[in-house]
Amino acid sequence: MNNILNHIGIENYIFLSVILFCIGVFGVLYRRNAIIVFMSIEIMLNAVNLLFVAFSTYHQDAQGQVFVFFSMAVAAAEVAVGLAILVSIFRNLGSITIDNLKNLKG
Amino acid sequence: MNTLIAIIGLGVLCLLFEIFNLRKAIVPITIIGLLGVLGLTISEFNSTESYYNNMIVVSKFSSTFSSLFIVLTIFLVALGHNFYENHQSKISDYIAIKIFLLAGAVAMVSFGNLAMFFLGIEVLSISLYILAASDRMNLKSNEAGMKYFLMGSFASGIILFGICLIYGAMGSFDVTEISELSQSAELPIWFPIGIVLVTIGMLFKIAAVPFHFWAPDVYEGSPALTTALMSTLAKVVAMATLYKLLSVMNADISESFKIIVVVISMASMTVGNIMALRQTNVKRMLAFSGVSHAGFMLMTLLSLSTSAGSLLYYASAYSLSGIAAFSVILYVCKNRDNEDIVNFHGLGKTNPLLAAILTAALLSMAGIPIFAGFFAKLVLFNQTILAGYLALVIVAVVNSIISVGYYFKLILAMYTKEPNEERKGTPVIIYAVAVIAIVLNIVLGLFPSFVLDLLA
Amino acid sequence: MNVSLILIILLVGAFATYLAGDKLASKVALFFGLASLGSSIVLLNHYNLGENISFISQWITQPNISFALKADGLSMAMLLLTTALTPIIIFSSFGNQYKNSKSFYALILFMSFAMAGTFLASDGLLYYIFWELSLIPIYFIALIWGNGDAEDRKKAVVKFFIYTLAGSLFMLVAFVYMYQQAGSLLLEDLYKLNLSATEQLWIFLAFFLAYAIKIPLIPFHTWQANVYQKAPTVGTMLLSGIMLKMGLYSVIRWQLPLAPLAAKEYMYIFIGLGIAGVIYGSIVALRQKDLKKLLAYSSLAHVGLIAAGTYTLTLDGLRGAVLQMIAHGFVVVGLFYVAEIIFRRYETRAIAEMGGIRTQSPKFTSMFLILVLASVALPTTFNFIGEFTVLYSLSQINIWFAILGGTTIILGAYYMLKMFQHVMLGETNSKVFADVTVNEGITLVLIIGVLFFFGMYPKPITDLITPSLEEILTQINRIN
Amino acid sequence: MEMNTNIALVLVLAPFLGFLINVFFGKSLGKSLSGIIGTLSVVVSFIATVYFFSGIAAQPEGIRITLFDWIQISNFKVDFGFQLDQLSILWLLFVTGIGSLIHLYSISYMHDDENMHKFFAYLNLFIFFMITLVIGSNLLVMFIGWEGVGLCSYLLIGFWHKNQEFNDAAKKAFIMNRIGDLGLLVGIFILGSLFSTVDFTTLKTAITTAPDYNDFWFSVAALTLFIGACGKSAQIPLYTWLPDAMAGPTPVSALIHAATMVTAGIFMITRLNFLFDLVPSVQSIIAIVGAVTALVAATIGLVQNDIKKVLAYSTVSQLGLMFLALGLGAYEVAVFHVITHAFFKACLFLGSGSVIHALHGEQDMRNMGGLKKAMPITFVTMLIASLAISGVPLFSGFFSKDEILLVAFHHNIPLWVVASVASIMTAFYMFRLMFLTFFQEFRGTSAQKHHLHESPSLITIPLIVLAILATIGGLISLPGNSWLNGYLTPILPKLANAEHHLGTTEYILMAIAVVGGLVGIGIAYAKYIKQNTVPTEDAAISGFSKMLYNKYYVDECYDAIFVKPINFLSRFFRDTIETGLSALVFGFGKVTNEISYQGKKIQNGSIGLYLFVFVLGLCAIVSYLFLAQ
Repeated sequence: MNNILNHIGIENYIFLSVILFCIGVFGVLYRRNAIIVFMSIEIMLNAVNLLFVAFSTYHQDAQGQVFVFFSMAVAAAEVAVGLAILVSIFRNLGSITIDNLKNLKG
Repeated sequence: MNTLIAIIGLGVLCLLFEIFNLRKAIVPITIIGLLGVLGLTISEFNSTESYYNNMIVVSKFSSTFSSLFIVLTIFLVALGHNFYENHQSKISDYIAIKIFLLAGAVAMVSFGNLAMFFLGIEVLSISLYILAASDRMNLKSNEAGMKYFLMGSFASGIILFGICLIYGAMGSFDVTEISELSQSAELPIWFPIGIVLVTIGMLFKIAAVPFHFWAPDVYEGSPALTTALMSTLAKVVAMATLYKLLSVMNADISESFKIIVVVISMASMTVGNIMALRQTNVKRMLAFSGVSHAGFMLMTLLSLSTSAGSLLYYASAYSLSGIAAFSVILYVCKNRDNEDIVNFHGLGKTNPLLAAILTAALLSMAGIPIFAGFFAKLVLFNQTILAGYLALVIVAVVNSIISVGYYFKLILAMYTKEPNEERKGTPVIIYAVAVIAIVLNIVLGLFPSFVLDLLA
Repeated sequence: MNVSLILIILLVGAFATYLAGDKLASKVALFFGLASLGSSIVLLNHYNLGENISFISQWITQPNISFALKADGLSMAMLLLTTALTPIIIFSSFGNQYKNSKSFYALILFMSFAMAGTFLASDGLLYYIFWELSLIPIYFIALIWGNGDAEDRKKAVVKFFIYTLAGSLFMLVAFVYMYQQAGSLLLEDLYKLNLSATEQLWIFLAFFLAYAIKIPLIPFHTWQANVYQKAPTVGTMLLSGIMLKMGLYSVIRWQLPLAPLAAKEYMYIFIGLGIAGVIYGSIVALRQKDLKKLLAYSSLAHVGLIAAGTYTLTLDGLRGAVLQMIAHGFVVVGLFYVAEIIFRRYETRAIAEMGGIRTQSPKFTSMFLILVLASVALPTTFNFIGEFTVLYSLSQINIWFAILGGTTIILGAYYMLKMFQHVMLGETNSKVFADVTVNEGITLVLIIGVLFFFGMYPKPITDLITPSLEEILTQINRIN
Repeated sequence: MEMNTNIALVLVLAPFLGFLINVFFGKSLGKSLSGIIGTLSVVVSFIATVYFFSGIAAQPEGIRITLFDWIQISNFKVDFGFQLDQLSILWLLFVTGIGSLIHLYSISYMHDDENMHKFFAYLNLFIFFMITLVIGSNLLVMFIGWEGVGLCSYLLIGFWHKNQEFNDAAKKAFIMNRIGDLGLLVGIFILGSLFSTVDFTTLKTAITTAPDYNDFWFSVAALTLFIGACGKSAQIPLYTWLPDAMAGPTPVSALIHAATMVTAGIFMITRLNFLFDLVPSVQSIIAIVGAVTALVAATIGLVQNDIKKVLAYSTVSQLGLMFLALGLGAYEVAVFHVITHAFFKACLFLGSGSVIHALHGEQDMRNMGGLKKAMPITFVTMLIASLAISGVPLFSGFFSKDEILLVAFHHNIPLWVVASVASIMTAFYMFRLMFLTFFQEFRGTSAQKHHLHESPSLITIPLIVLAILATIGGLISLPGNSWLNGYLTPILPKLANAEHHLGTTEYILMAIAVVGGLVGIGIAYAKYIKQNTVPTEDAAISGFSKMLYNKYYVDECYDAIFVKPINFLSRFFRDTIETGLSALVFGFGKVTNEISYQGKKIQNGSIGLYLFVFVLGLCAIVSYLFLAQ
C-alpha cells in the first residue's frame, strides 16, 4: 500500500480526483436531465471520497476513511430526498428536465 | 452537548406523539420542551468543555448562538401550529423536521471536528430541502425544493472537497489541531484552497453574491413558514458557522482574502437592495433584503477576533425582526396563493396592531433608531471603520438608504391603500409571536449591551 | 428634578393619549402638552437659580454611550420653544375632526418628545437617535392624515423621509469616526478632540449634509414645499415651527464647535448659501398659487437668513439666530394656522379662490395682518429683534452680506403683502366667511402676545441664551 | 423728573390708548363718539407737548427718559428711551397740533364711511408712531416709529380696501418705504459698528470727537441714511409712491403725506446734522437730489388735472426744496420750511378735501370751476394757502422759501436757478388749481351743481385755523431776528443762515423771488382766466405735456426695470429650477429602480445559469487568491 503511494505520489491522486470532480461539475452544468445531474453530483462526491481515502493512507490515519462513510451516508440521504422531490415534480409536471423549472424568476 | 442530545430526544418524541396520535399536544409540548432545552443551554452557559474527543466543543460562542437558534425555533414551531392546521396529519413530521434541523444548527456552531461540521450542515440542509418542497401538490414548492436541493448539494460537494483538502494538508479533522498546525511554517497549498472552498460553500448557504441566486426563487416557492425559517434561522446559522469556522481554523485571514470578503460584502448589499426595489412578492423582496443583510453580516469577518458580539447582536436583531415580519406575512397571506404586496393593502386600517408590528420590523431592518437593527448596523460600522474599511461603510450607508425605499413600499401599501377585503379574526398565537418578537427586538435596541457584552 | 422629566411626561403622554381613545385623545394630549410646558418652566426656574438640571447615566458599555441630557441656556430656550408650541399646536387642531385621532395625537406628542430629546441630548449617539426618531411620527402624520392626492402625497413624503435619512446617515458615520478618536460621544469629550483640518472638513461636510437637508438650505430644499403642502396643518406646524429649528440648533451645538477650523475656513461659502436662500426663497414665494406653499418658501427664506447668522461665528450672529428661530417658530405656526382657518371655511388653499375676506371678518383680518407684519419683521415684534441682530452680525462680516440679506426686508414685504392683498382684500367675497371662533381666537392671540412681548422685552431670552452661546464660541475659537 | 416721565408716557400713550379703544369698542361706540375719542387722545398729547415746550427753555439740554433695556448687541446695548429736546418738541408741536385739527376735520369728513372707527384707530396709531419716531432717544426707537408710520400709511392708503388699485398703491408705498428702510438699517449698522452706539447724544459726542473726519465709512453711513430719508420723504428715485398715495382719504393725504410723515426724512437728517456736516460729498448729493426733485415734481405738477395729484407733486417739490436746504447745511431753514409747509399744505389738502366732499368724490379739476360762490370759506382759506406756497410776501411761505433760495444762492448759483424755476412753476400750478377750481363757470353735472354747498363747520374751522397759521407762520423766523434759530441752537451748533446778514443782495433776491412768483400767478391768470382755457381730455394731450402728464413714464420704467424682471425670475425659478431640482432628486430613485428592473431579467430562473455563475465566482475567487500570487 505504502510503496504504491510512494511510487505514484499523492499529487496524482489529487489530480485524478480533481479531474473527476470537474467532470462532475461540468455534468451538472451541461446536462438538463435531473437524474443525470444527480449522478454528476454523485461523481463529485465520489471524487472527493476517493481523495479522502488517498489522503488517509498518505497520512497513515483512519479518520479519512471513516469520514468517507459519513459522506456516503449523507449523499445517500440527500439523493433519497432529491429523488422524492423529483417524483413529485414528475407527478405535477410530467417531465424531469430541469429547464422546465423556470416559473420562479425575476 | 446536553443541548444537542435533548433536542434530538425532543425530535424523536414528536415522532412518537404521531404514533400515539396526540397531534394536538405536539406543538405545546415541543415548545415547553424547547424552553426546557433553552434553560439547559443557558444553565451551562459559562462552561467550556469538549465531548467525544472534541467532536463537540461547547463554548460561550456556541451556547449563546444555540440559545438564539432555540428561541427562533420556538417561534417557528409556535407559528407552525396555525400554519399546518389544514394538514394535521403531517404536523408531527413538520415539527420533528424542524427540531432535527435545530439539532443540525446547534451541531454547526458547536463543532470541534470538521466531520461534525459537515454532518451539521447536511442535517440542516436536508431538512430544509424537505421543508422547501413540503407542499407536495404545489409546483412552485416543488421547483423551490428542486432548485434548493440541486444547488445545495452542489455546494455541499464543494464544501466536502474543501474539507478533504484541509484534511489532506493537516492529516486531521480536529479544528484545534488544525489551527495549531496552521500556525506552523510552510503549509501545502491545499490548505488555503480548502479553506476557500469551504468558505465559498458557506457563502452559498448564507446567500451572498454571487452565490445568492437560489435564495429569491426558493424563498418565493417554499411555503411561507419555511421561508421564515430559511430567512431567519438558516441564514443566521450559516453565518455563525462561517464565522466560527474562520475564527477557529486560522485566526488571522490573509489581506487578499479580506479584499475578497469586502468585495463580496459590498456586492451582496448592493445587489440585494437594488434587486429588492422592484419586487412585488413580499417573500421575494425579503429574500433580496436577506441577501443584503448577509452582506452586512459579512463585515464581521473583517475583524474576526473582536466581532463575535456584534455578529450575535446583528443576527438576533435581524432574525427577530424577520420573525415578526413573517408572522404578519403568514397572517396576511393565509389561504392565498401568493404573497403579493396587494394583500397588504389597508392593513393599517383592518388590523392596526399587526401593521404596526410589521412596520416596526421593517424599520428595524432598515436600521432606524431604538430598534435593534440600528445598533446592529452601528456597532458593525464602528468595527469596520476601526478595521480601516471606511469605503465599505460608505457603501453600506448608501445601501441602507436604498433599502428604505423598498421597506417603505410595504409600509405605504399598508397605510395609504384601501383594504381590498375584510379579514377574519386572527389566532392569538400569531399575535403572541409577533408581539414577543418585536418587543424583544426593541428591548435589544434599548439595552444593546445586554447582548453585546455576552461575547465581548 | 432634571430635564429627563420633560421627556418622560411627553412619552407617557403619547401612550396615555393612545390609550385614552379617540374621544378623549385631543384633551389628554393637550393636558400633557401643558404639563410639559409647566414643568419646563419650573425647570427653567431651577436652572436660573443655578441648580444643575442635567441628567447623565451610562447607557451602553460597549460602545461607550451614555444617556446624557445637558440643559444649558440654549437647550432650555429650544426646549421651551418645543413645549410652548406643542400645546398651541394641539389646541389649534381642536377645530378639526381626525379619524383615528388617538394615534394622531399620540404621534404629535411622540414627535415633541423626540424633538425635545434632540435639543437636550449631549451624547452624540443619543442625539442622533432622537434626531432620527423625530422623523418617524411626522412621516406617518403627513402620510395618513395629510391632504391632497394620495399618490402625490406618498411621493412627497417618501422623498422627504429618504432624503433626510440619507443626510443624517452620513452624520452617523461622522459620529462613529469621532467616537473612535475620542472613545466616547459625550459633547465635552468630543470638544477635547483635536482633529486635523482635513478631518474637520469631512466631519463638517457630513454634518452639513444632514443639516442642510433638514433646515433646509438651497439647493437641498426640494422636499420642503411639497411636504408642507401635503401634510396636515398640524404636521406642517410641527415641521416648520420646531423641526426646522432642530437643524439650526444642531449647527450651533454640534457642527460649529466640532469642526471649527472648517467652519472658519469656509464660512463665507455657507453664509453666501444662506443669503442665496433668502433671495431665492423670497423670489419663488412671489408667484406661489398655494397659500401653504407660499408660506413654505417664505420660511425657506427666513431660515436661510438664520443659517447665515449662525455661520458668521459671532456672538451676535448666534444670538440673533436663536432669537429669530424662536420668533420664526411662533410666527410660522401662526401663519399656517391662519391658512388652516381659511381652509376650514373655504375648503381651499388656492390664493386665487380667496379674496374679499376682510369685510366679513375684522378680528381675523387684524390678527392675520399682525402675523404678516411680524413675519416681515416690523419693529416691536420679536422677529425684528432677531432679524436686526442677525443682519447686524452679517454687516460685521461684510456690509454686502447685510445688504443682500437685508433684501428680505423688501422682498418679504413684497410677497407677504401681495399674498395678504389677494387673500383678504378686494371686493367682498361671495362665499360667507365666519369670523374666528373662540378657540381660533385664543390660539392666535397667544401667539401674537408672545411675539409682541418679546418684541418689546427680549431680555429674558437674551440673558438665558447668551452665556451658553459664549461657551460655544470659546469652543469654536479654541486652539488645538 | 418722575413727573416728566409720566407726562412723556401720557404724550406717547394717549394716541395709542385712543387706537386701542377705537379698535376694540369703536363699532359699539358709534361714529361720533369714536371720532371724538380719537381727536381727544391727540389733543391730550398736544397739551402734553405744550407742557414740555414751555419747560424746554428752563433746561436747554433737553429731557432724556430711559424706560428699559431693549436690544442687546455684542458691542452695544440699545435701551428703550425718549429724548425731548428742542427739535423733537418742535416736531411734536405741529404733529399733534395739526394732527388734532385733522382729526377734528375727519369727524365730519368720514362721517359717511361705515368704518369710521377704524379710520380713527389708524389715525391714532399713526400719531402714536409719529411721536415715537420723533422722541426716540436712539436710532432704533426712531426706527420703530419710522416703520410704524409706514405701516399706518399703508393701512390708510388702502383704507378703502375693496378697491384693489388702492391696495396696490398702499403696497407700493410700503415697499418703496422699505427700500429706504433697508438703507436706514445699513446706516444704523455702520454707525453702530463704528461708534458702538446708536444713541443720539452719545453718537454726537462720539462723532464730533472722532479722530479722522474723512472716514470712508462716514460717507457710506450718511449716504445710506439719506436713502432712508429718500424713501420716507419721497425724493428721487423713491418718490413715485407719494402721488399714488393720494388714493387714501383726503385727511390722510393732509396729515401723513403732506404735513408730518413725509418730513420724517428731514427730521432724521437734522437730528444727525453732526454726521452730515462731516461729509460734504454726501451733502452735495442731497442738495442736488433735492433740487432735481423739486424741479421734476414741479414740472409734472404743471399739467396734472387731478386736484390731489397737483398737491401731491407740489408736496414732492416742496420736500425737494427742503432737502436742498439740508444739503446746503441750512438745517434750520429746512425745518422752518417744514413747519410753514405743514401749515399751508395741510390747509390746501383739507380745502381740496372740502371741495371733493362737496362734489361727492369728484377730483378732476376739469369738472369743477366757479366754486367760490358756493363755498367761500374753503375758497378763501385755500387762496391764502396758495399765496403762501407761491411765496407771496408776508405769507409764511414767502419767508421760508426765500431763506432756502437765499442759502442756495450763497452756496451755488445753478442750484438757486433750479430752485427759483421750481418755485415759479409752483406759483403757476397752484393758481392754475385755484382758477380751475373756483373761478369761471361750474363744469360738473347738474346734479352736482344742485348739491353744491359749503362744508360743515367741523371742516371749515380747521381750514380757518390753518389758514391763519399759514399766514402768520413766518413770524417764527423773520429774517434778521429769528426766534427759530435761537430756539434750535442747542441742536444746531453752527447756523447756516446766521453768517449772512440782510444786505442788498438779499433784498434783490427777495425781489426776484417775489416777481417770479407773481409771474407764475400771472401766467396762470392769463391762461385760465383771460383765455378761459380748460385742460384737454387725456387723449388729446400730446407732445412734451403728454410726457409730463405721464410723469416722465418713471413708473413704467421702474416696472420694466425691477418689477417685471423679478416676476419673470420668480416664474422661472418656480417652473424651471424648482422642478429641475426635484427631478434631480427623484432621478436617483428612478435610476436605481431602472437598474433593478434590468437586474430582474438576469434572474431568469434557470438552474443552469445559477450554477454557472456559482462556478464562475468560485473560479474567480480561487484564481484571484492563488493564481494571481
